[in-house]
Amino acid sequence: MPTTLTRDQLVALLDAVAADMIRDKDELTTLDAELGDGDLGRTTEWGFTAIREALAGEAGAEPDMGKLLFKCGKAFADKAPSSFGALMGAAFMKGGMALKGKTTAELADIAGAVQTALDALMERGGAKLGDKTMLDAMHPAIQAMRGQSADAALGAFFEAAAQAAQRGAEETQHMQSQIGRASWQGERSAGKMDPGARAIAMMLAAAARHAV
Amino acid sequence: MPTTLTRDQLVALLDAVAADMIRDKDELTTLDAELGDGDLGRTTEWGFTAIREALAGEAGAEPDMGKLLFKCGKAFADKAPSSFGALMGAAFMKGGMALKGKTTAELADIAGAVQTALDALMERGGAKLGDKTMLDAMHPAIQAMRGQSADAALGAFFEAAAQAAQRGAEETQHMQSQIGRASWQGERSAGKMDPGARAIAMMLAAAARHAV
Amino acid sequence: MKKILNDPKHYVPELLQGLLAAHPGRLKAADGELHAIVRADAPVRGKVGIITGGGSGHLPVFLGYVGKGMLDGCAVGDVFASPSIDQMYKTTKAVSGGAGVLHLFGNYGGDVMNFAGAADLATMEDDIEIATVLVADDVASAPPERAKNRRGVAGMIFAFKIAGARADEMASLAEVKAAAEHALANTRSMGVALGPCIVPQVGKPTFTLGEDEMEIGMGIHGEQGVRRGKLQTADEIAQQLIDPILADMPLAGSEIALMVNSLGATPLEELYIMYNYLVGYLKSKDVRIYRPYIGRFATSMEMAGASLTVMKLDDELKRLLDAPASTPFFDQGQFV
Amino acid sequence: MKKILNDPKHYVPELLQGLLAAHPGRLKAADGELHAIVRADAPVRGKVGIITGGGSGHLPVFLGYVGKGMLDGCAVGDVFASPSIDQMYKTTKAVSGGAGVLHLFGNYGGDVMNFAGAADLATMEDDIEIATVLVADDVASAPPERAKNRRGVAGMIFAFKIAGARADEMASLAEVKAAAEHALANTRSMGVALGPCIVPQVGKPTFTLGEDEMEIGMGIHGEQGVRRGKLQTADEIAQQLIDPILADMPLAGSEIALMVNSLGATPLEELYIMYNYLVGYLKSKDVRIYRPYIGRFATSMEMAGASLTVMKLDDELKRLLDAPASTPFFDQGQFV
Ligand SMILES: Nc1ncnc2c1ncn2[C@@H]1O[C@H](COP(=O)(O)OP(=O)(O)O)[C@@H](O)[C@H]1O
Ligand SMILES: Nc1ncnc2c1ncn2[C@@H]1O[C@H](COP(=O)(O)OP(=O)(O)O)[C@@H](O)[C@H]1O
Ligand SMILES: [Mg+2]
Ligand SMILES: [Mg+2]
Ligand SMILES: [Mg+2]
Ligand SMILES: [Mg+2]
Repeated sequence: MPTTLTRDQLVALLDAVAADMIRDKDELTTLDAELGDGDLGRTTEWGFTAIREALAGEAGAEPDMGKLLFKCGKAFADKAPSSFGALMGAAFMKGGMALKGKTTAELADIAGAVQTALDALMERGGAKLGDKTMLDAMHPAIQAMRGQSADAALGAFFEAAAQAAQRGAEETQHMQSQIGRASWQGERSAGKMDPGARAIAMMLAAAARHAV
Repeated sequence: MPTTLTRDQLVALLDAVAADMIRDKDELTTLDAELGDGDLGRTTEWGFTAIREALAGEAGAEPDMGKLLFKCGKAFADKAPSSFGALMGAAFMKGGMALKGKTTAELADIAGAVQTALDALMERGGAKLGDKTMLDAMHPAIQAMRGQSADAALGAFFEAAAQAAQRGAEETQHMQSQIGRASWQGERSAGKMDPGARAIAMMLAAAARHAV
Repeated sequence: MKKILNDPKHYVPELLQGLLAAHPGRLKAADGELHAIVRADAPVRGKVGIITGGGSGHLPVFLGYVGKGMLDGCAVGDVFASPSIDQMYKTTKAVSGGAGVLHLFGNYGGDVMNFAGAADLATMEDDIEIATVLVADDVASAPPERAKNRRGVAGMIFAFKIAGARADEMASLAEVKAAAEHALANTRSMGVALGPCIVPQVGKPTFTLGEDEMEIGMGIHGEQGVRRGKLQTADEIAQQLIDPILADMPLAGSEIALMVNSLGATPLEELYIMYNYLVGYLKSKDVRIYRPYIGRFATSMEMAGASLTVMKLDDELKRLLDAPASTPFFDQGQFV
Repeated sequence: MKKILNDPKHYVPELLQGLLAAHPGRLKAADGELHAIVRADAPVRGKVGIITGGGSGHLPVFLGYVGKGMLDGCAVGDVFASPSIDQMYKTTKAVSGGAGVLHLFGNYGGDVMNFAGAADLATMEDDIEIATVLVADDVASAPPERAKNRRGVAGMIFAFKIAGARADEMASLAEVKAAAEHALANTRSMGVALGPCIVPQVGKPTFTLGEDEMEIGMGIHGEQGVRRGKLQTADEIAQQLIDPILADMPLAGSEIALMVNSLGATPLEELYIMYNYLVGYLKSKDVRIYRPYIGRFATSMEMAGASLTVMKLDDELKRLLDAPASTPFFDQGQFV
């Protein structure tokens, strides 16, 4: 029987991931201070706090998983309007649109939604794979999700994605930033990990920890 | 035979005192930082450098002791136009006027010139004895000078004045500033030594060291 | 580097409330949104509206240039953070006088993406014609072949001035956009940081510099520069800031507007010392300063350091630069 | 707290050269003396000349207020040091248009004694009628019974504005003097320091403050204040600065000009946060703000901190305050 994620599980999972991201924000601040402007921790705190507030309010009562994610994305972008915030907001919104009408999702649905989110990011931000952005963590994560069988345990599914994302994030150390603030460092950006990519890996690792 | 100070001795003495004051300026900065604005070291450096330059130039060739001192005072006031600079400049200028026409001075002439300088200070600055200013070091110094016999050695003459000035400076610790920057501290000025008074004691001590 | 504030979370709302209380005849909040500051007389009928937007902490940038002859409005973000789409949209709507609205702002990812969203909204929902011009004047942030990638710093003030004067001439949206682009094509900047600043909600400096260090080319949010080194003299610093500008934009024989800008803590005295050197140095390169701007025009709170901005002038730019302008933070009357 | 300079000895001459190069149409050196800066059109025939003088390091104070509607000239000392008698005398002579000259400056010993010498010279040698008015507005520096003893801080700017406007009305020397005295009788200031500054030729801070300390009532050269304590909130700080002013000069029912001034490093954002509080607090005391001045008007190089200055207004002071003025550092046109 294929593994599913119910609406209620999604709410709990989002809330737990958000809580972890808020707790662990300082690592992202440090990475972003190296490569950008050091506000990524503040951005994730604002954005995930907005998600938790949305979940505690109207959005949390939304039966449609897609609409629920869309509302979370809007809250994120409104309250954390930086590059990461705008992009992550768009990712949740577009990912939500891919799940519209669903009250449970199978693993393939999840992978598909993340792919839709990735496409949206590329369109919105104009970055390509290899530009040293969060895309470089999301793309291998989707591959890893796709490599799981439909009845894999939720935790294992996210764990595989998280590990792939982390490898992707580490790979960014060998890249030179082509877009966004970090690109201003030119060659000096090499050797440093992209903070957005690390944020993706952290989110997926948190999802693996809390998926039940 | 009464002790005399010749014009050439005066030049050498002024130059040596000026050199010592420049060397020891930091103590005055520290005292003035406590009670005022911490610029007295800079003022004495500027002023005494101006005196040394004057002595090395035209003023140093002046045969009239009075005119010589007057020129030194003008140089001091021009180059160190703070309170201390304006007052010390006036003191040298007025003291010089008291010695006008002389090429040697007896000890009583010196004491008289310093008294004239003190009167000028009081007139120019509006302070009275006990207001916690350099007057409170100059006044006892003059008393001590007057107490010396006319044939006292020059070194002993200045040494007595220096010790009296130092006692006067120490006395200022028990006074509350009534005038100038230090007066803004009100009661909190008590317990601190007046930097201008200490400067007078330092000048006289240097004179005692170098008088031959 | 201590701060006078109440709750760090209220830093921006409180300063905006103070601003509106101080200049009620000149500024207002659009549609009750404190983060959407517009001219008190907005919208000006028939005139192209010009707005900008960006993070707080750079006063007079950004909102300090809202006023006669410059901007019509400004979307205000938290400290060093982009405003939201909604705030940009409200600002756009409030300044729309029927002739279109120019979005003129610095090339920062968050701002770019959010302004794009706001432009879509204004076009779709209110039929407002929108034009967009990005400021990317900092030569330290990318080489000439990637010039479009550069970040926007103090050069935006010249763009505000030129575009604002052109809009006051009742030019069309296309003409105002062209004027802004023309100004920016001739504008370059470069800065140096001597000491950091603290974002209130972060509470500690983004970067540190040794007691005798400076960083040439550093960005206004502490983005790394091109070179960190020993603190040098004013003349050496000035030369290291102007040379890359001269290399990027040949200036021999030209007249320029020159901005010598403090990042915050650096006092005016030091700017004049730099200016004193630059007058002679530029003269030796056959460059004439037509109009100097010396002061605090684009800051990073209490950051120590300075930046230079050059706009190469032609007759049109001179006419528009010389036009009067008046905001609560910038007054340019008839005198030079 | 690092500085952009060349040789510390040349700090002031270089900044003055830069100043004259930047504003040739507006300022000039009197009689070739760089430390005697006067309006380019000085002397103005038939008008009372107004000059000030004092140490450098406080821009825009002092020379920044030389211009139309304010001062005619300024004698410029080294950093935090008085100008010399000679420099004051040259400034006096250069602005004398036949109607007398007002010496209007802060109550600091060196300046007082040197201006007295310059006044003597100008009277004796050139038959210039001189009037003298001392600025002594800092309530933190002495209790009311010794009010004449107080030091002069940012309140001098209101005195420059009022006296300058009165002189522009072609009033007599006695009338201009009376206007300055009237302004100052109604003006009080108080400041707080959060961090020190460095005199270039000294090279280290005059005072130090702990990471979480502030000093209420500190003077603009680092003179000790009335109380050192833990850094408080913006609202608490603002209240501790305004309360002594209110105690010294009853204001209930009055209209005032309120200056919220940064000592240098403190950014404009924080001034607006303080202003935001003061609007409500003063309203609760039945005091109305007629005109706010928020910015850097009197600084101590890169010192962190702020000061408040209040001028209680009547119809005459309002008229003179509202008159236009324009200097390279201060522009007040028709807008509020
Ligand atoms: N155009 C883009 N496309 C995809 N990802 C981007 C883009 N720009 C930035 N990012 C990601 O966002 C991260 C930085 O986010 P954030 O700190 O919010 O940026 P900023 O402070 O510059 O607005 C980067 O590490 C990168 O992963
Ligand atoms: N009116 C005065 N009369 C006599 N001495 C004075 C007077 N004012 C100041 N002084 C002396 O000058 C000293 C301070 O000199 P200085 O540092 O130059 O002052 P400031 O920095 O305030 O101009 C004081 O310690 C005091 O002895
Ligand atoms: Mg950012
Ligand atoms: Mg960032
Ligand atoms: Mg002094
Ligand atoms: Mg002193």
